[in-house]
Amino acid sequence: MSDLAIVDRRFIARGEERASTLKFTLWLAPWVALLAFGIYAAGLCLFYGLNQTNMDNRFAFGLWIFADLSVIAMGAGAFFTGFLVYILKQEELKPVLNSAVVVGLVCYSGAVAVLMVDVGQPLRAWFTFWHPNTHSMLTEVTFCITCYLIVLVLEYLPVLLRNRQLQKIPSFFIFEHQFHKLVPVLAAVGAFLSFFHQGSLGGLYGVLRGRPFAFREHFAIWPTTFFLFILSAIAVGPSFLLLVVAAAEALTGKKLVEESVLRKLGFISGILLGVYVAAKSIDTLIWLNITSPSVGFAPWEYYAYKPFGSAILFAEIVLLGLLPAVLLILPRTRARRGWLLFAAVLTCCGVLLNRFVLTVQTLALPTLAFDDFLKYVPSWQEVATFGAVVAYGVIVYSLSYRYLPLFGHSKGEDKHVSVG
Amino acid sequence: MFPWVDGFHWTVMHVVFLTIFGLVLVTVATTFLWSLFRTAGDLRSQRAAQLCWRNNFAQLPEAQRHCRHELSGRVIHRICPNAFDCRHCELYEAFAAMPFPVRTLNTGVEYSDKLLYHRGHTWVLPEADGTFTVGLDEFAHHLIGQPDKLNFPRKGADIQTEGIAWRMTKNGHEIRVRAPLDGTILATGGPQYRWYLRVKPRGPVDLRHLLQGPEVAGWLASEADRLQIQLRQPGSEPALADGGTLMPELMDNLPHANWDEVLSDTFLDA
Amino acid sequence: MKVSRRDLLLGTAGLTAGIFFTPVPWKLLDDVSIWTQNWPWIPQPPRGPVSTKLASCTLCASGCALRVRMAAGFPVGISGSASHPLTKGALCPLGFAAHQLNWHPVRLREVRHKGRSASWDEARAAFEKACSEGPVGIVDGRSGRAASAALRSFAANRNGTYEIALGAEERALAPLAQWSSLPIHSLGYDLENTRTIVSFGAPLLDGWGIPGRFTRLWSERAAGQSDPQLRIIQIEPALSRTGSGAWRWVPICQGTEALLAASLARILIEERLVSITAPLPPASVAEAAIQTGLTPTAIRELAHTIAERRPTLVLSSDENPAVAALNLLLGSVGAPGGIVKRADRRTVPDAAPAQPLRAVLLDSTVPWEYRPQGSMEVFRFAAWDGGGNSADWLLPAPGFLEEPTDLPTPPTSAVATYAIAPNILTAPFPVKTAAEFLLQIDSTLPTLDQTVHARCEEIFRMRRGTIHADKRTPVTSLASAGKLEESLRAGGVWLDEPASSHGLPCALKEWPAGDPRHRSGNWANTWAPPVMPPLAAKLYQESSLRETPQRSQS
Amino acid sequence: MSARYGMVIDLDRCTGCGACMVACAAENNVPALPARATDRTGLTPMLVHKVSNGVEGAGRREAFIPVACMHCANETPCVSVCPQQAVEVDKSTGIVMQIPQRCLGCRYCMTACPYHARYFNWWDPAWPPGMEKTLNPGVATRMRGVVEKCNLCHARLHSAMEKAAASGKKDIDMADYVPACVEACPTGAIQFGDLANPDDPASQAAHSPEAFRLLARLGTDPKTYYKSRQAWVRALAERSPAGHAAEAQNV
Repeated sequence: MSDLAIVDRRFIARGEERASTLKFTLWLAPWVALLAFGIYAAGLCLFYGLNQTNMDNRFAFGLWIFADLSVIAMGAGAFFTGFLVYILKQEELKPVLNSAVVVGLVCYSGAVAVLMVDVGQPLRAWFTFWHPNTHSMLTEVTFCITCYLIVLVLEYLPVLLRNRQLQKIPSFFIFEHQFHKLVPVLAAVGAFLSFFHQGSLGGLYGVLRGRPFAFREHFAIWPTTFFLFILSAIAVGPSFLLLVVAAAEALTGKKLVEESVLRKLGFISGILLGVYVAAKSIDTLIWLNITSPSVGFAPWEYYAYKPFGSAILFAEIVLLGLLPAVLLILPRTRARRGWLLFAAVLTCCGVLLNRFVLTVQTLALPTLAFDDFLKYVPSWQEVATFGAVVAYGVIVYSLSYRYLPLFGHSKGEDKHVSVG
Repeated sequence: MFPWVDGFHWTVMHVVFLTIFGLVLVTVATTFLWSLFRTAGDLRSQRAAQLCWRNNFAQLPEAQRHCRHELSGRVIHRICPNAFDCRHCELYEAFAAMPFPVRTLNTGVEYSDKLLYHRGHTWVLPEADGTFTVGLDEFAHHLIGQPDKLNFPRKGADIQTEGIAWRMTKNGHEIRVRAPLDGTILATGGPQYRWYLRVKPRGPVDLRHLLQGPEVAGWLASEADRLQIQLRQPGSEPALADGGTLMPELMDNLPHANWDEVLSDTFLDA
Repeated sequence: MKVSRRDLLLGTAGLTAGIFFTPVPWKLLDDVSIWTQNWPWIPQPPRGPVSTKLASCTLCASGCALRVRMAAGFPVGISGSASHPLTKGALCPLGFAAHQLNWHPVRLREVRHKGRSASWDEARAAFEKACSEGPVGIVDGRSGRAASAALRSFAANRNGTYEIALGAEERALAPLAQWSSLPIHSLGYDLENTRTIVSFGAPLLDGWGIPGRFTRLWSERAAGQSDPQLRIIQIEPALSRTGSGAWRWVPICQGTEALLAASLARILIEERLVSITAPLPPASVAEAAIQTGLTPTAIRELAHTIAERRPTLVLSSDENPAVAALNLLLGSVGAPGGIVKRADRRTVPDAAPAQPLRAVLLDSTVPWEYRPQGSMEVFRFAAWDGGGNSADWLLPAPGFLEEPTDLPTPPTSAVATYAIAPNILTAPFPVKTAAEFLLQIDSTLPTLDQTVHARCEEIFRMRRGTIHADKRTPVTSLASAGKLEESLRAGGVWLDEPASSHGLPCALKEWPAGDPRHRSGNWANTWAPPVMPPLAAKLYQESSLRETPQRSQS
Repeated sequence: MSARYGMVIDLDRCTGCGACMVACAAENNVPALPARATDRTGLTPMLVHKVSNGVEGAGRREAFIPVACMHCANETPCVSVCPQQAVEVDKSTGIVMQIPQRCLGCRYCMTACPYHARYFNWWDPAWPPGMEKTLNPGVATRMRGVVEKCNLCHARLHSAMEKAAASGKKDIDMADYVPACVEACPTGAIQFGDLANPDDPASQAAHSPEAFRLLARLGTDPKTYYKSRQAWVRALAERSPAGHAAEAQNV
């Protein structure tokens, strides 16, 4: 064995079968390359300014904001699984809990990183904490995401400390031992924060009085999109987690969790998706028939511009909403792994499409009588930066899987599956 | 929004906002600090070593967790539930009373009846002056031979049973040797002296958890078997025991074996 | 004692915690935030008291009166001066950013000979050599200035030629000048008293004539009214800004202006819509209808509308005898609200000499695109290097507000005016005007001041007109010519009384043929410098408001 | 004093010359951008749009609509969204102020503005060597990465206030406070004044039957009024975009 392999081996938990060092390196290499390239692109944007992107005064939000909204929705699995396990005591989901934490951490930290590139003056980002405008959804989002990111890091800490070498250091081990007793508290806090900022992310667009395509009726201080986003996020979270675990199983060729756990995830996803689709349909009807016309915008106009025809609405609600919901709820389809995964994929696509419509179509549509319908294609810098986040996710998850007890020890003792 | 920002004036939103996020931060911080506090407490008390050991024990492969009485042949099969701490084993007396078969086993190395053996391949020798000498047994010695580097705690430092007594490095592998008993270090030796530590016991001495007599042979035999399996070259016959004795300087002679695994099992360090 | 890992950890933790109780992190935070709010490499405007100076824009012949805001000795803002009787405080879009022109990257900072840098002495030597070898031509872009006098007499002394590069508005008057055998510069448009304006593609609302004069007239009497006091009929192929603002827009096929004019004339004569008799144009209405793309009825109606509300003024975008001739039919020549005579001493320069020119010298007022005919050595004065210029010598001229000059009557003005523009800036490197250059060669030429004095004397002796400043002073109430010059130098503008419109005899022997020369309208056309102020260029680059201008090819 | 400064722009008098845009840029130290900049990445706090009635041929009519920040008085879209109070409404003047030193450039306000009257500094502001000496001392330059927009020439309001204060008056003389675009318009198409003052000619013009506002039904109470005698121009106010396009086909 080469020295590198020896060192590598030393960090892998005893009795865990992992790919050879060489194989693992080969797997990581392309992702690292992509990450490096993305970081270079982001560097360009930070150094030369956002003229490196294809965003403009009319398309002030682009690929990055879409990515942030999507990624954070996908990361909802983290808080929601924690919520299910610790608050609702759904113990059988415990095996996927650590995976959920890693996914969550990756998604949120990735989103924040991209945001830092997206804003024109990253060094002033902290001003939000100094002069916060309490009426802005974005303030709520900023506060919640920052707090929740801290929570996620803390939740990830115990998992990290379970690494074979780290736990040999007594103080680390003891801390982990003590800390993971209190993790339910964090899970509760995380759930609270997440419910809020997932909502606020929806609110971001629902409050845009100047953009009748996005503007929605308000309950109390929140537009309906606030609640729809929470619903869609907790609906897609489990599906995405399911896909991640399935992918991990496919790549490692091991059975990492019981099939029943995946089905359970699918079922939860399905039920919530069903509720979401119902709510979304009602909301859409109200918006098309009351909200929008009342400010002088005939609903059909929104769908008069290709490629954003009314088909997109159908796809969003029926094809990628109702259909997967049914597939996930029916026991017969859920029992088949193929159908289960297919439905999960549809669910994710549905939420992605929803975020896309809200971010991109909203800006593409004209508001003034003499506006045109706008087109926007992200520059390679934008795409590369986005790619870096994906690569970052894959790398962090791969490393975590290799060196940390993501799915508990195969030797079964799971009294120490640390959470989060 | 904060009072120290120019033109600030309180509104309901401010109160709500500040309260909520204040609470969140306080909760998170408290959780973190509380566990830090508890950790510090544990480290100060003696529990730390025990906690680490028990967690580590749980992760040992089952083959390394056999009860000493199985090794002595008193029982057929038993996995130790007490992390090798026979002092708290309610069945200890009962087992100890049982007769054991007389067997001749190829242990591959010599051992002495005067010494008390710890499952982490250290031995303890009670001295006349009430102190104890601690050393590595032959088995470990054959594996390691001459360590590249020795790292002892400073004199006067306390060691705890199952805690780390001292560290050695050999061919890039760090070896943590578990302490066989509680005590204070009086002197440190090394391979050349054939002993490593001289320890002044702390409190009443109870060495029940250390192996002696027939158990040692059984234990060493099973260890030898394990070693044979672990060091077997793929597709070749076991060729370690040369004329029934383990050949010396194994780590030097078989550099390509999976020493990480061997050492972890040998020194009970998962 | 030996430091264990534990001590180290505790130490670091204590240190980090402790730091927050020192002012250090907070000071750093403060500094960072301040730094992020003003980066040192972002230029900040100069501080200092702001004063306002009166000046005149010399970038086109209109000579708009300016109020220039000055700070720390530099112009920091420009606005129109309402006291000017013609421009009435209006400026063209380019004028508002003209104060940045002098720092334009293409500013000509040194004498250049065939692309290489040279010295003033070399340039002078070369020109003197040329003069000694043959006749030289002097081209002036803006006649009637004191400088023009110097240029002209130099040409006279060296039996060279003195030529004037006319602007489009001036060329449009050429046919009438010819028929009435009067100099072009003594003709003007009496816009204020006209009731109908028929424009054959003249960019009336987009840089035609004097900024402010017509636009204000239009906004007071025509804009947005269904039956305006002042009817504007815009005849041109594509809808322009003027077309949109006009009372009627008549789209016709490209290049058929002359034909339409002829057919209109035919109708006016045949149907006795006008009393004046003139030779019958050959063109038939039917033929014109086919060519122009209008219906015969439309043309007939148009003719009636034109004759209906007189005085009617017919304008063409450039020299076009057929169009100009309509004015004769409509009796708009030498009548109020038509083409009127104004007091102006300028005469059309003499014809070119027999033998070819050895060299030609172009004044900085000559449009950049001007290309002298024939092969000769070209000496080009310019403040900016617009590129793509074939001149052998490029000679740096004073930039915006750097040249003291006087301002004769602008084209299209109905009455004579005179003003003196001070230079409120000086170029940071050696520059010369063409006149100064020639004065060094021939000291007998009249200096700027001499000519200005003479002109003031003359105005004073005429005892006509008024000085427009903050208040108006009739020339008669002035004590001396010196006082007059004083008040002009202080930013006043002399405005002559309307000349008696009679005595503009103008007869047509036969109906003239049309000249298809057409110019696309834009503010940038009347603009002498080859470059535009960066902020004005924004219009073309950073908004879809304007298509990039085709500069006039004189 | 509590004023509602606003504009009434007579579109029939606008020739689309762009003088207002240039004057605005000069007054507010707006830099000319690199050659890569387009009409979508430009920096034009005052922007004149060219509009037509969609007809081709002789029936075609065109008009020009100058659009700057409308300083919405009600539920001002950009103010409520800004996460760090970089946009504020000045109660005493009704001017919506952008505070570039506090802006982090998230551009949320730009997506919120229905009039697209907000502009992002995509580039570092730059001037040819020496030209920075011609910047207007009254206005600070902005830096890359922040949003800016029309603030009704706030510097001019300030000097007017100082003048009033110096002469002991508490209200400013409107003759002293004329935004650059208003001053520049060669046809006097832009009227500026205090819409809260019934005697102000501007506020009277705002109530004329030809006056209208863009997207007034959004309920943001914009303070820029437009005026036109042409019905098709007035129709641009509320007609929703696609509908406008559709009718243009039918005409």
